[in-house]
Formats: sequence, structure tokens, C-alpha cells
Amino acid sequence: MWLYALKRLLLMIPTLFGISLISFFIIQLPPGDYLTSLLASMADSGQTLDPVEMARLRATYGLDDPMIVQYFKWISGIVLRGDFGYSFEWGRPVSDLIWERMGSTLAISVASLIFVWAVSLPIGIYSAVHRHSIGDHVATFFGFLGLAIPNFILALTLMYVSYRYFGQSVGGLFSPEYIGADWSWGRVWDLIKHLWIPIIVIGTSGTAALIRILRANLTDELSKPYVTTARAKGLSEFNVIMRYPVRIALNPFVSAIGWVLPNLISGVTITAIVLNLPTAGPLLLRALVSQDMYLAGSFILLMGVLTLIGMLISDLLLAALDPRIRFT
Amino acid sequence: MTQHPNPLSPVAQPVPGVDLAPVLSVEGLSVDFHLRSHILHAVRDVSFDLRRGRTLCLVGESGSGKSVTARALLRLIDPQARVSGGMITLRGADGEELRLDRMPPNSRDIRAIRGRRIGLIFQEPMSSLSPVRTIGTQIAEALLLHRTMTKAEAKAETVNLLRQVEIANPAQMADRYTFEFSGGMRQRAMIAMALACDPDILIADEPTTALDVTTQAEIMDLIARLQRERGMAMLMITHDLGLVAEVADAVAVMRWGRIVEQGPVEQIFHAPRHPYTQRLLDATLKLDSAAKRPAPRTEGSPLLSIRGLCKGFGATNWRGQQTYAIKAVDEVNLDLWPGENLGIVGESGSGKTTLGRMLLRIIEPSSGSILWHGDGSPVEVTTMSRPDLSRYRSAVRLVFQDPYASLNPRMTVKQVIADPLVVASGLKGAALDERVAELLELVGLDRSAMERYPHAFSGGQRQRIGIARALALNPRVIIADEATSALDVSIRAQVLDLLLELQQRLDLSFIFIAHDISVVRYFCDRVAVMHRGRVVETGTAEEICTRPREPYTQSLISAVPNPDPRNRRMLHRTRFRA
Amino acid sequence: AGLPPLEERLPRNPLVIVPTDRPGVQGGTWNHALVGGGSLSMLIRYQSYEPLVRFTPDWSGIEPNVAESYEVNEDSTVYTFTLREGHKWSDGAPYTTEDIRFWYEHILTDPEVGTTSGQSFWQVDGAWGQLDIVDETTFRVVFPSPNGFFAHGLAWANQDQLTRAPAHYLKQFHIRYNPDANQLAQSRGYQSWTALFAREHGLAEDNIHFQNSARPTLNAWMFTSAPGENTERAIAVRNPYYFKIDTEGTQLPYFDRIVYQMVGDPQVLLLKTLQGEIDMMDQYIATPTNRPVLYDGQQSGDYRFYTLRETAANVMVFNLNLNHTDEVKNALYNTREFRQALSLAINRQDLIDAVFVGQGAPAQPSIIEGDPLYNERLATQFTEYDPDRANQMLDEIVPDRDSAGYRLDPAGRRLSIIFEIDQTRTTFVDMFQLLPPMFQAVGVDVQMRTMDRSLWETRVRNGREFDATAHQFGANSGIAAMLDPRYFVPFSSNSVYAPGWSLYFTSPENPNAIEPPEEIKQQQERYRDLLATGDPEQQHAKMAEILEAAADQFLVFGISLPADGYGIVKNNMVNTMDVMPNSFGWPTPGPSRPEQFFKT
Amino acid sequence: MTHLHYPPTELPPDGPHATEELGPAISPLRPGDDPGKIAVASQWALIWRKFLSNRVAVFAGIVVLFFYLVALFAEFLAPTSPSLARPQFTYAPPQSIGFFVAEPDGSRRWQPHVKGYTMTVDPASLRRSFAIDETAIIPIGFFVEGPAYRMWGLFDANIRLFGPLDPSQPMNLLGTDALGRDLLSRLIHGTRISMSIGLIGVFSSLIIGVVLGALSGYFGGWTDLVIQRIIEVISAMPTIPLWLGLAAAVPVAWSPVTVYFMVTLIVSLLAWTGLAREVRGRFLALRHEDFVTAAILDGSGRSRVIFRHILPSLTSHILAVVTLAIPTMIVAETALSFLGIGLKAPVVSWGVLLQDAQNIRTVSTAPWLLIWPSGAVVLAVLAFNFLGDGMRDAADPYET
Ligand SMILES: Nc1ncnc2c1ncn2[C@@H]1O[C@H](COP(=O)(O)OP(=O)(O)OP(=O)(O)O)[C@@H](O)[C@H]1O
Ligand SMILES: Nc1ncnc2c1ncn2[C@@H]1O[C@H](COP(=O)(O)OP(=O)(O)OP(=O)(O)O)[C@@H](O)[C@H]1O
Ligand SMILES: [Mg+2]
Ligand SMILES: [Mg+2]
Repeated sequence: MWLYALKRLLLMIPTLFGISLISFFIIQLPPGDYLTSLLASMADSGQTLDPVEMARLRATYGLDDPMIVQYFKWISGIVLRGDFGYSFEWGRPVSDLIWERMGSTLAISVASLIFVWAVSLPIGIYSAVHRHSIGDHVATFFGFLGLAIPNFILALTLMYVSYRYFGQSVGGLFSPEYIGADWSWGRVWDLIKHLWIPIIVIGTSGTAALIRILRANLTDELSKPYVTTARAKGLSEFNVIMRYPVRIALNPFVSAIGWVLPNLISGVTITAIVLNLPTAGPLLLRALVSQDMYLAGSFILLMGVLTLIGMLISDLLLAALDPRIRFT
Repeated sequence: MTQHPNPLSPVAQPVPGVDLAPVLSVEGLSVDFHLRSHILHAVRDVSFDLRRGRTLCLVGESGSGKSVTARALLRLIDPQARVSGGMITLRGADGEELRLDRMPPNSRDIRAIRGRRIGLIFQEPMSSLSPVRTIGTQIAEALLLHRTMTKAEAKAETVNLLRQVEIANPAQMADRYTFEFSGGMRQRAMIAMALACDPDILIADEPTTALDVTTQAEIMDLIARLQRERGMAMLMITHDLGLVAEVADAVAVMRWGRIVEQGPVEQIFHAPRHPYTQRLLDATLKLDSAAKRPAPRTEGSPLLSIRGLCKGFGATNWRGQQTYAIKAVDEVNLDLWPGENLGIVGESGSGKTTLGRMLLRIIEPSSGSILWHGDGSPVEVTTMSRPDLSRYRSAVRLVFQDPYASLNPRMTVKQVIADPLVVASGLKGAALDERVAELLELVGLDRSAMERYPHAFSGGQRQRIGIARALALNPRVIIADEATSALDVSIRAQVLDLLLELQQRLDLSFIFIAHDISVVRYFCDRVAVMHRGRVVETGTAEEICTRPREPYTQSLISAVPNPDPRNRRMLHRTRFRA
Repeated sequence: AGLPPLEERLPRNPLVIVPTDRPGVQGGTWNHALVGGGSLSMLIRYQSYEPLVRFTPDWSGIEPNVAESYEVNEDSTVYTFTLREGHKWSDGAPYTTEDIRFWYEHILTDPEVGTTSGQSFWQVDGAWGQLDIVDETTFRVVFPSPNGFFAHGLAWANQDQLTRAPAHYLKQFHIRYNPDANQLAQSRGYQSWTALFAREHGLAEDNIHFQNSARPTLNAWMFTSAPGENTERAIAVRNPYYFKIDTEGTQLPYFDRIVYQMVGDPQVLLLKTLQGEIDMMDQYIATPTNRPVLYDGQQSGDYRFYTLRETAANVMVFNLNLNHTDEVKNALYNTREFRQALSLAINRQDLIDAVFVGQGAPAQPSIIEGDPLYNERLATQFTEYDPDRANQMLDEIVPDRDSAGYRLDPAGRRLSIIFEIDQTRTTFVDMFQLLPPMFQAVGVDVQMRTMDRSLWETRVRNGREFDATAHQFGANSGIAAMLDPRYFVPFSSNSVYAPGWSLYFTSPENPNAIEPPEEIKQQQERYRDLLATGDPEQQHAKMAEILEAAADQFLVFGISLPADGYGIVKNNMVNTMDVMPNSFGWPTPGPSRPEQFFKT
Repeated sequence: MTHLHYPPTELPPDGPHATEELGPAISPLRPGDDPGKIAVASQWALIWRKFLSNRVAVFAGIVVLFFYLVALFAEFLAPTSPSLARPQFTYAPPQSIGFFVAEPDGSRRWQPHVKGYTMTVDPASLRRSFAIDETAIIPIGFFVEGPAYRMWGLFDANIRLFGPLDPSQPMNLLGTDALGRDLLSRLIHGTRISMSIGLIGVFSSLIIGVVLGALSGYFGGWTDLVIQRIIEVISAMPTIPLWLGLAAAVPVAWSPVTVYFMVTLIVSLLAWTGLAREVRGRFLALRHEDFVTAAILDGSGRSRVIFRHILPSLTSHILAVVTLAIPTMIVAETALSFLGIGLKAPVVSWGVLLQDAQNIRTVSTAPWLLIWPSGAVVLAVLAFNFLGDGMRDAADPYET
């Protein structure tokens, strides 16, 4: 098993190179480069750049090099010096930007992840055990409602409601008066008042998926003979279900853990944009749209690393969860 | 009869304060299955009593409703089954009466009884254990639940229990998973689990089918001791009339959902009244002798020859060090001649299944060779190419030891049996249906079974489905791993005769892995005895059964139960200590 | 704390501002917002419109600002500026002609590290104006030939870099003044000093310029947390050395701080506005669609409306690509009658009703009625809805039709015109939902393709293969129209209908430039002529001539002159203007002097 | 033996040697049925019967069918053309249908109708206010003449299932949008794209995911290694620039539907990874089960083992994933439009309608633009879900 993990860790190196190379080229797929997108936003306020100036800026940014040269500049900086380059748009080292957002990103992602799991596991189990009960149907209905309403609209609507009926400041994690303030009870309360919307928005779509999948898999397991054996021991229904079938029904979740980590970065981007959350998603989106390539590339590389780690963890967990699965 | 022949029976030395009032009475129990197409009355109006320290054996035809009855007592029947009538009364020592039939399934009341007051051993231990938790935790769980113990104590007790059920290296084996256990070991784990909380009543549904006779005897000793010491009552379901004769106090005979006859063991064996009971006893006697058939030729080249076959299992820790290693099959040399029935008997866990599986390369051998002479020139099986292998596999068929696990739960019986036919011959439509029905009828199943799913059958029925599947392709060799253990004697005799008849017709050979010495004697020409991965003795069936040479074989033969309650011999067996 | 007394911070002759309504007191925070990244050029509007000379609040002319005074000679060849004595940067360093020299030598005219972005008004006939430093506070700019709009160029938003380049600060990054500049650059992750230098002055693009909170400024507020340093919000605080006082002698600005929230999406900004979190806003949210929502929210948001005089030449201008690479299409689009017929096929009133709630009247891109330059023919020709006449005219040009009733172009293909549109321009998209049936009625297959803005920039502004597009802006009055006559003269890349011709105007030797037909060349000459003219009267006459010719040429056509827009301002904000132009040249509300806004 | 208290069996009254029973006791489900006949009903017949007895599932099936009928006959069913804009009726609220009109003499006459609007424009708020005008009766009816359309591109027609008798009169049962287009007609037309092209993506990613996941899990080893690396690369791949690049690469002359079709296909080429890993996980666990071994021994080829023997164990999971993917796909369109590559006008889909509703203006003053499209998505998805659930239950061996 550990040998397997080691092998996988070694395999990560070429995979990462592959990922970085492919992503770097994909980032360049949209026509134009950072300057074009800059020009587009400048044109909005009536400014234009003359072609000579453009050419000069291109040279300063190194955008006139062939793509492969740019790639090697970037990747060798990372490998040799741990330098991720700097962001054209923000004019700061990429690593600063990424770390700055990681805190809140982690906080929000983990909070919503916990929320999603905390809500959907019990409901999913309930739904499977009490199939076709009223509770099951209600969960199904709300789950799909959450899926069918785009996060964007849901966030807007919730914000509108909270503005309209609770007179609460919307968007972000804090009201303006608490941004950058020291921690106090008021600030915590303010945070809580802001946090419910993102959690609901992210939660509705996330939980629905989990609930349905858990329900489906658990339903299949519930009729297996080993469940009856567990019952015959006199275990309570709760323990029977949690210790036996749920463990096997979790297999798909564990398979999907690979995505949890990269999702920390890019997940819920649209929600974050609408809700003005200071997470990494919107930053990444902007970087991609404005072709701020080192920032985007580094984000993607980071996501690649997280994906690889996530998948490895997921594979190890799979084997831990179900001894029939043996990796070699 | 003042001198009771059974020294195990507490009645022989009456214990003060032990009354013989029933601890559990069942009256008029009926269970119906509401199936898609009809209602099946699986259990009809069944009544019996279980008494302290006594054993009631339930025998009967395969599919007659024995397992359903047993499960109904603990309210563990499938959701589509309904208890349509009857009373189940559990009586405590202090005279309180609990009506189990009135308790809702999975209620707190019934849970307090499950495991604690009534232990249940399931018929198919292989599928009844969770594949993803270690055997140890599954046993310890019961201990922690019903007995006040710390985790460490539970662990120690688990190891102790495993030792009592004769599992070698219990401390290590507690940490293994189900799929690393042999069939018999799983069954013993199941027994350990049921005994863990020393229940007042033990319901054992064919608890020893996968056990060799010596182990079986040890287990029965253990249970008898518990009965003696703690007054445990037992309901034992079995097909082995020898065992019934050895352990039962009373016997109930079931057929088509009814108890057709019930009475003290003496009476059933010596004065059976119901024709079915009589047929059962006759069949038992018949199986006690060898079938009369010409000896197969043993000259020329064998069909299969096995040389130096080995298989080791093991685990390594994170540093790659071997933490446990086992030689499941060790340097086995065997030949199978055309038209021969080769029996393999041996201790549970001695590598029989592993050997059988290696012959089909389901398990890759660690070393050794297997030569197949079926296609003219001999071919080495261990290095066969894929197309050859699939041809070889259609000629050499396997009947799995665990019928339940080998049937796809999502395919109907028809699909299961038809699968090899469809693949090999492309049979379709009515012709296919006809062939499947024919195969089912051969093994004594109704053609109406075709559209049902495996879980809706009794243990014996599933086993027969497995046999039907093996027969489907007109094979040359059948490796039958405990293929008849779950069948009642009359059907077993019928199936064995069928196989013999097919053998005559089709020039079949069998490798017959079995625990039931009488079956081996009846069916096999030659017998190989396995012990700890090695073949310790080979000889003709008659030789092995009557004049065993090796001490292990002697102990084995001496432990074979005698189907006569007046002449119990299991207790006088010779014990083998290696 | 630790600051010298006020007299020492103010220049000898501070600029006295007459407040719009009444003098106020220092203090308070201006709550503001920026949407998305990359929109920092908006900052010029709110806190950074401090050129040497600026547009007056009513956009009627120019008045001194950072410069104490300026003079122009008769033929507009010599401009003399006087700076304020004792004027200081926000770090207390003096602001003198040394700053002017440094900028001129090391940024404007240095071919290696300089930038000339937006500085074309410093050039006449390809030659830079000469800088003459007279003394610490006086300098002259001398042109070889007349440059009538030089002062306007300085006043135009964003263009005046003379007040944005603190020499004493920038010298540390310049190799000439700091031999270690290269090491400094490398330690900060740049390849050489030039990159760091460009980054530090940021004059090539506003996004970079405003990301620097270390660089001293002349503005009323200076960033303590610049946009980009924190991705959530930016904070600017008062500049203690700011050079303006009110009539009471209180140093401006009144507001202590401006706090910009960085908002990801305009809808959120709208909600924040409704909630009263924004003190003043007209960008991003003040659309016709949002008007009812904002109207209803006046109570809860505690704000009122102000009026924006729209200055765009039209709400939407149809730009057929007159320099198409496809010969057949090019010939067709260059047929004036074809464009006229299309114009007649449009039911403008319906569009105005649906998209602008009936606000506005049919008009071509033109000068607003009432302006001295107003040209009725230019404004109203071919604005009537007359499909029959359109059909007739088209029958002359492209008579053949296919089975579905669409006309066939001379090459025998279905006459399809695909309009490529920047998807952020939602009003265009809305209008184009209604337009295809109107054109179908005259047998022309008009389709719309929306696309991401960068793609639009690449395909349309920098490409030549598109059929057509729609765009906006330009100017509808006075000086603005002269400075941005994009729809009347193809003179810059904003004249998207004729990219090749525009390039011919700026750099005729460019391989992508296309020599325009004679009448267009004449028009371009007229415009060149206008730019050289310093005398307002003559400017006016020349512009009128251009407009008349534009009416003949009918290069583009539109829907309606924009109706007045609006913005919202908190009820407790004082000294804002109730009516002001909406433009990016007069960077709304910059010239209305935010430094004298305050809250009660 | 007397001390053994086992009573002898109570034999049936007719004695021990009475007629022996010859088979299991069965009785029909409903009295009167012939159990013998039903007992051999084929598996499919049983599944079908089981399905029919599940009322929710049958109803869901009918709803799905209904959606497809709507999609098929959209032109005929929609009261008016989906792109017909009436500038004077922007953001007009829904009208309700009345059945009787009061005659001048006080009697009531049968006449299905909707009430007209009176509209005022408020110059301050730039808003059209609509009030239902009780006196303006707009008679409506079935099979009326409406705006002309070309049915399936085959023939011209102008008969519509229902609508105002006078086509120039407004009938907006679900209200109108920002350009005064009838929401009901747009919703009906949107069904076509959303229930066809939208689902193609779902099914193609389903197929890729299942096949690759199955291969990866079944074979393990190198196959697994390679497929997993592909998955890693794909899931780390940034999609946004891909879309943007794609949007640029697609020829402008392509019709929006073609572009959308391509985009959906490409989405599905990238969207299979999650499912593939889940399928793989289950395969890894199942591949050594005895029943799989048995299938191999039966001579089944690899694909037969994978698809016929193992895959059915994943039915529930796959059905769940599919029903989850449907709304996600429909809604994903709104995100794609964000980048300029979703469906574009004049094509309508539910996603386009939802996208139109993504603003405060709609949420606050025209909620119907939000409610109906999301309602349609929810209804469709619930219908698919219950249908899928019903099918699963019907095929589930453990259920009765
Ligand atoms: N879940 C089920 N659905 C339908 N029928 C069932 C189900 N379980 C058992 N049966 C049927 O009920 C009858 C009794 O089954 P049971 O398992 O009690 O038999 P048994 O006496 O234990 O037989 P064996 O000795 O073969 O194990 C059988 O005919 C079987 O087919
Ligand atoms: N997959 C496995 N991993 C580890 N050990 C195994 C595995 N399969 C079998 N064993 C071990 O190999 C030995 C032989 O097992 P096998 O199943 O061949 O026994 P058997 O002779 O068939 O016994 P039984 O009669 O109880 O079925 C046992 O000790 C068992 O624990
Ligand atoms: Mg049984
Ligand atoms: Mg075995």
C-alpha cells in the first residue's frame, strides 16, 4: 500500500508537468492576450492604446515571446526558485495573491463542505431507509429545486430577500463597518449574518447531489444479507446502518474526494462572485478571462497538485474503506 | 429407559431447579411471501417448543421453510414476507412472557432479545458477513453491545471465542477480512458471533455444512458444553441425519411449509410415521454405502495432472515486511482420470477451495503445473492463452462453495443459467427457455423458478441453481466445491444419482470437495485427504473410509456421526493432534 | 500627526474652490465601489481628476487647476504654464518644473522606457511639442505648427500625465539616477529596471497606475490600501498637502476617506446601493431597466436621483464594415443607398419603446438639438420607418431573392449580415432581438452574434473580417464632438466601421492601412485642419463643415439620441451637481469637484 | 420416554398416510387469479406490471411524455411566436382566464377570455404599470388563427391550439419579459432545446464515464493508471479559457443551435470524469465477487462481464447521477452564456429564459420570469427522477 502511494507520488511529477503544459496552452487558447483584455476594459472608459505602445508593453510583459519560451520561463521559475511569477493585472507576485485568498477560501469551503455533509448524510440515509416516505419526497423536491435554480439567481434572490425583509447588508462576509475591524462579538454576529446565504446557496446544490447518490447506493446495500446479520446481533437500527451498508455506500463519495480539494479553489465561483465573497474562485475566473496568465497558470497548477493529492487520498481511502479493493 | 444414552443431555444428571418448561413456544406460525405473481405460503401453521438445555432439530426438504421459520422467530424475515398468524412466546427464568410476534420489527424490545437472548447462526455464513470489516470487529461488536466490556476485553474475548471454534492463530485471524477466510472458517466465525453473548437460545441454521467432521464434532462439543453449563436451548436446522442422531433430543420434520412429524429423536428414527420421514431415513442409509459402479480406468494419460502446486497468501506491513504468510496449498500432486470421481476431503481451511480455484486459474498458482489432456495433446493450464483458457473453462466447470455469492443478485435464475448457453451456443428464445427449464428440473427445481431472483430461494435451492449452471455446457470435468452440503438427504441422493447418471452418459469426471464422508464414499472412486495445504493420503474411497492409514484420516473417519440415536459415536472419536 | 502646520502644506496661492452649494467641514467617509477587476480607470472619475487645466463643471470651457495659470499665443503654437509656488506632493516634496522635465525626458520622449499612451495631443504632424523650462514654476510647450486643442487634451480625462509623475519618487527606479536600479528591480521580481520603472509610474495604463499606494500624488486623496493590495476593498485617505481650499479657508477635501468595496457583479452593487451602502453611483447600475428598482428603493437607500446629460452620439450605431476583406460585401456595404435603405427598414419607435421605455426620439448619430453645431439633416435623414421605400431602393441594388424571400448578393449568396456584438452591451442585445424581423421584411438576413468582450476587441476592433457591429459613444455636442468625431470622420480605432481608413489617418504607412476614397480623404483633411485651429470660432465653422459632409456620406446610422440618464446620490451628500454631463472625457463626476463633497 | 415432554406430532386428521402434498402452497395475489399462469410470466412482464402499480412513477412518465409532446408540437401549442415582441407590454404581469362574461342585461354568458391591460408609463421611475382592465374582455378560444409559423420546417400554418380570437390582442397567461414577449410561448419553445440537445450532453458524458470508469476499475493495473491520469489532467484543466478559445474558433456563420450542440458535446467530453471515478470505485470493489468470477468461468467476454454482469449493480447510482446531471446541464447553460458561448437569441431554451431572469429587476418586479422557467426545470427533473426511481424499483430484485 505504501509502496503504491510512493509510486503514485512519483507519478505525480510527470502528470503535473503534463497538466501545467496543457493548461498553460489552454490558457492561451482565447484569442489575444492580457493586453487585449486590458485594452477591452480601457476602451470602456474611452481610452485607447496605440499599436506601438502595445508592442512595447508586450515586450515588457514578455508576451511577445513564443508560448513555449513563456512556459519555460514560468515553470523554471517555479521549479528553480519557487517563484510563480507576477500577476499582470494586480501587479503583485502571484504567490502573495493566492495566499491572501486562501484563508477565506478555506474557511468558506470547509464550512460549506461540513454543512453539506452534515446535512446530506443524515438526509440521504433517512431517504434511503424511508424510501417514498413524505420526508423522502420533501428532501427530493427541495434538492432538485436547489439544483434547478441557478446559484446565481438563488443568491440574488436571497440577497434581495435579506435586503428587503431583514434590511441586512448583503454580499461579502462582513458589513462595511466590520471589514478590517478587530474581532468582537459584533463582528462574529455580523459574520454569521452574512454566512447563511452562501452556505444555503452552496448547500442547496451540493446537498442535493449527495443526498441522491447516497440514497441510491444505500438502497442497494440495505437488502444485502450481511445487514440482516448485523440486525440479528441486536444492534440498533442506527448502528446497523451506519456501520454496515453506509460504509459501502460511501464508496462513490470517497471516489469523489479527489475533487474536494481542487474545489476549494475553483468551486462555487459564480456564487462567490454574486455574493462578493473574497475567495479564490472569482480571482481565478478573472485571471482566466483577462488572460493574466501567470496568475491563472499558477492557480491551475495548484489545483492540479490538489487534484492529484485528492485523488491519491481518495484511492487510499477507497482501499481503507473496502478491503476488497487492493491497489498494487 | 433410565439410562439415557446421551451423556451430554442434562437430563442424565438432573440439575436442581432446571425445569423443562419451554423457554420458547411457537404456535401456529405462518409466513407468507407476497411475490410479484403469487403468494407463497412458505411456513404454515408451525408449532414447536424449545426447552432449556435441550436440542430440537428441524429437518426437512430443501425449501420447506426451515430457514424462514428460524428467522421469523427473531423477526428478521425479508420485507416482502408477512407473518400471517401464530404466536411466538419467549419465557424468561422468572416466568415473564414476551410475545415476540407482537413486537414491531427492529423495535427496541426485539433488539434486546436478538443476540442477547437468542443467538442466530445464518445458513450462508459466507454472504452473511460484512465484506468490509474484520471478522474480529464483527464479533467484538456483539460483545460490546450485550456485555459490559472494554474494547480490549472484547478483543481478548473475541480471540478466545475464535480459538474455541477451532480457528488456528485466532489473534491474527481476528484482524482478517471475510474474503480471507475459508468457507468453514467463516461459518465458525458466525458461530462464535452467535455464541458471543451466551444466549439462552441458539438457533443454528445448518451450522456445520462447511465443516469437516472433526471440526464439526469439536463445535458440537462446545455447544453441548454450553447447553449443559448454562441450560442453553437450541434449535438446530440440519440435513445431516447423522448429526441429528448424535445431538437431538427431539426432531421436527418439515415439508412444504408444514411440520409433518414431530417427536423425540428415538421415535423419529426408529418409528417414523410420515412417509417423507421414512424416505429421508432410507436415503440416509443408502448414502451410507458406496454406489455400485465399475471402477474407472486408471491407465493411459490422466485428464488433469497436478504437480507441485503451491499457493501462498500473506500480508505485508507498510515497510514491506511480511506480517503473516500462509501456505494455503502446498506441493500438491494429484491426477484425475477420465470418468473418475476424485473426492477431496480434509480439515476446514486446508486449502481445498483454493486448490479447486487454482485449477481454473481464478487464483493464480504461486508455483507448480497443471496439465490438461482434454484436447488431445497435453496443455499447461498455468500458461494458457486467453482463448484456450476460455475453452478450457467451458470444459472444466466449477460449482462454488458459496452458492449465494456466486449468483448475481440482479439476474434472474433464468439469466444466470442461460448465461453460459448464450455465450457458448448463442441459444435464444424458446429454445433457451426450454433448456433452462430442463436443467432446473434435472436438479429438482420447478420451472416457475426461472423468473425469480437468487435471494428469493432457500439455501439448498440456490445450491442446485449452481449445479444446474455447471451442467449447462455439457462439461468434461466438474469441480464441485461442497455442492450438496445444503441439500436434504433425499434430494442429495437424487442429485448425486443424477450426476452419476450424467457421468455414465457424458463421460464426466468430478473433483468432489466434500465434508460429508458418506457422500464421498457413495460418490467417489478415489479420495485425497488434505490437511494444512498438503495432500496427506490418497486411496480408493472404500480404503479411506474403512482402513485409513494416516492418523489425520483416522481421526476424520472416526468423527463421522452415525445416523442412529441409539449408537452415538461422535464422542468416541479419536482425536488428532498434529 | 507630525505634519507641518497648514500654511506650510498649502501652496503660496492655493486654489480656492467655490462650493457648489455651501462650504462644509472636514470629516466623514465616502462609501464607494468598484466593479470587477481591471476597472481602475474609473478612479479618475472619483478621486483623481487633477490635470494642469480642467474642464469647467458645465463643460463650457477650461480653467486652471494644478497650474496656477496658462497662456496660449495667437496661433496656438506656444503654451505657457505657471505652477503654484510651494505646491507639494502628498509626501511633502515640492512639485516643480523638475517633475515636468523628468516626465518629458524620461517618460514621454524616451523611446526605450517611455510611454506615449494617450499623448497624441502632444504631437503635431508627427513631432513632439518642445518643452522649455523657464524656472521652478514656469514652463513652455512650443509646437512647430498650430495645435489648437492642446489645452483640451490636457483637460481630457486621464491624459494629463504631468501631474502624475513625481520625479523625486521615480528617480530611485531609473538607472540614470540610481545605478542600483537593476538590482532593486530584480529583488522585486522584475527582469530589469525598465519593467519596474514602468510598473512604478504606471502611466501606460491606469490599472497599474492606481495599484501603487507608495507613489506620492497631487490628488485629494491618496491610497493607503490600493486596489490590488487587498482584493476586497481599497481605501484612500486625505492628502494633507492638497492644494485647494474652500471659500472659508478650510483645506479640502472634506471627506477623510474614500472606501471602495470591490464588487464582483453589478447586481450586487445594485443591492448595496438599494441598501444605502453606496454614496454616489451612476456607472454600472444606472440603466433604464434598473430605474424602477432604484426608484422604489429611494426610501430604504436614502438617496435621490441626479440627471446625467448623455453625450453619446447615439444609443446604438450600426457599423457596417466598410473595409471588409470580402470584395462583394465590401462593395455592397460601401454603397450609400444600401446603407440608407437599411436605415429606412428600422422601426425606431418600437425599439425605443421596448428598450428605453419610450424615452428618446428617432435620430441618426449626430449633434444634439440645441447645440450650435446641430445639423438637422445629419440628425434626421432616413430615420422614418418606410419598409416599402427601403425595398424599392434595395431592388435597385440587390434585386434577386431566394426561395425564402431573402435577397441574394451579387455573388449569389443569401444576403446575410452578421452583427458581432460585445455581450456586455445588453441594450444592443435587446434591440437585436427585435431587429431581425424588420430587416427580414426587406429581404435582408440580419443575425446577431454576441461574444465575450476580449473576443469582440480582437475580432472587431483589431480584425477586418467581420460584417458589421454595433457600438456607441462618440459625442453629441461642442468640444467633445470635435475631440471625438468618430462617426463623422474615420480617425481612430473607435471608428470601427472603417478600421483601415482610420489607420490611414494615424499611420498611413502601416501595412494594414487602406487608402480611403477621395471624399473620405477630404474629410480626414478637414479634421486635421480643425485640430490645428486654436480659435473657437474657426473651430466651430470647420466642425460644421465636417458634419455637413458626414451627412452626405452617411457612413453609419443609428436609432436615437440617448435620453438623459441618471445616477443616485445619498440624501446627505452636499455639493453634488443635480445635472451633469455623462462622459468619459469629462470624467463624470470628476469635474464637479468631489473634493468639496461632504456628508451632513 | 415419558419424562421427555415432547408431545407426539398432531398428525393431520386424515392420518399420516393421507395424500401427501406435492408442491409448495401458493395462492393468487388477488382471489380469482390463476396462480399457475402468472407464475411463469416473464421478467419483463413482471417489471412492467410492477412499474404500472407505482402510481407516482407512472404519473412521472406521463409528465415526461407530456414534455416531449410539447417539444414536438411547440409551434402549434404556443399561443404566439416566441420572438414576437410587443414593446408596449414589457414586463406585463400574467393574466388569468375567466369563463363567463357579464352581459349588459346582467346575465352571464359563457365566453372564455382574459382581461386586457391598461398601461401607464411613469416618467419618474421609467416603469410601465399594468392594471387589469376589467372592462376589456379579450375572448380566447381553441384552434384560433395566430402568427404564422412553419411546422417542422415542412409546411406553413397559422392555427394555434389556443389563443386570443383576435391575434393582435395580448394574451399573456404567464406574463411577458423585458421585451414584451409572451413567456408561455417562450417556455413552450424552450422545451424543445432543453429536452433534446441539453440531454445529449448528459447521455454522452454518461456513456463515456461509465465505459472508461468500468474499464479502469475492472482491469485495474495499467489501464487504471492511464485512465486515472487522464482523469486527473482533465479535471485539473481550466475550462473557461477552453470555452473562450472555442467561442473564438467557432465560425461566426454557424447558427446558434449548431454552436450550442458542439459546445454541449464538448462539455460532455469533459464532464465524465466524476462519474468515471465513481464507477471505477464500485468496480474495484465488485470485480472479485464470486458472481463475477462465475460469469468469467461461464465464458463471458470482458465486455459481457462488465456490462451485463457488473454494471446492473450500479443501476441505482447511475440513475441518480443522470437525474442529477439533467438540471445541472440545463442550468449550466446559464453559466456558459456568461462566457458568450451558451445558446443565444433568437433560440430559446429554459436556460436562456433563466439567464434573462438573472437580475434584481426581475426578482423584485417580475418574479414570474424566474418562477415559471425554474418551475419547468424542477418539474421536468422531478419527473425524470421519479420515472427513473420507478424503473429502478421495478427492476430491483429485492422489492415487491
Ligand atoms: N425472499 C424470498 N422471496 C420469495 N420466496 C422466498 C424468499 N425466501 C425464501 N423463499 C421461499 O420460501 C421457501 C422456504 O425457504 P427456506 O429458506 O425457509 O427453506 P429451507 O427450508 O431453509 O431450505 P434449505 O434447506 O434449502 O435451506 C422456499 O421455497 C423459498 O423459495
Ligand atoms: N484471499 C485470501 N487471502 C488470504 N488468505 C486466504 C485467502 N483465501 C483463502 N485464504 C486462506 O487459505 C486457507 C485455505 O483456504 P480454502 O478456502 O482453500 O480452505 P478450504 O479447504 O476450502 O476450507 P473450507 O472447508 O473451510 O472451505 C485458509 O487458511 C484461508 O484463510
Ligand atoms: Mg435454509
Ligand atoms: Mg472451501
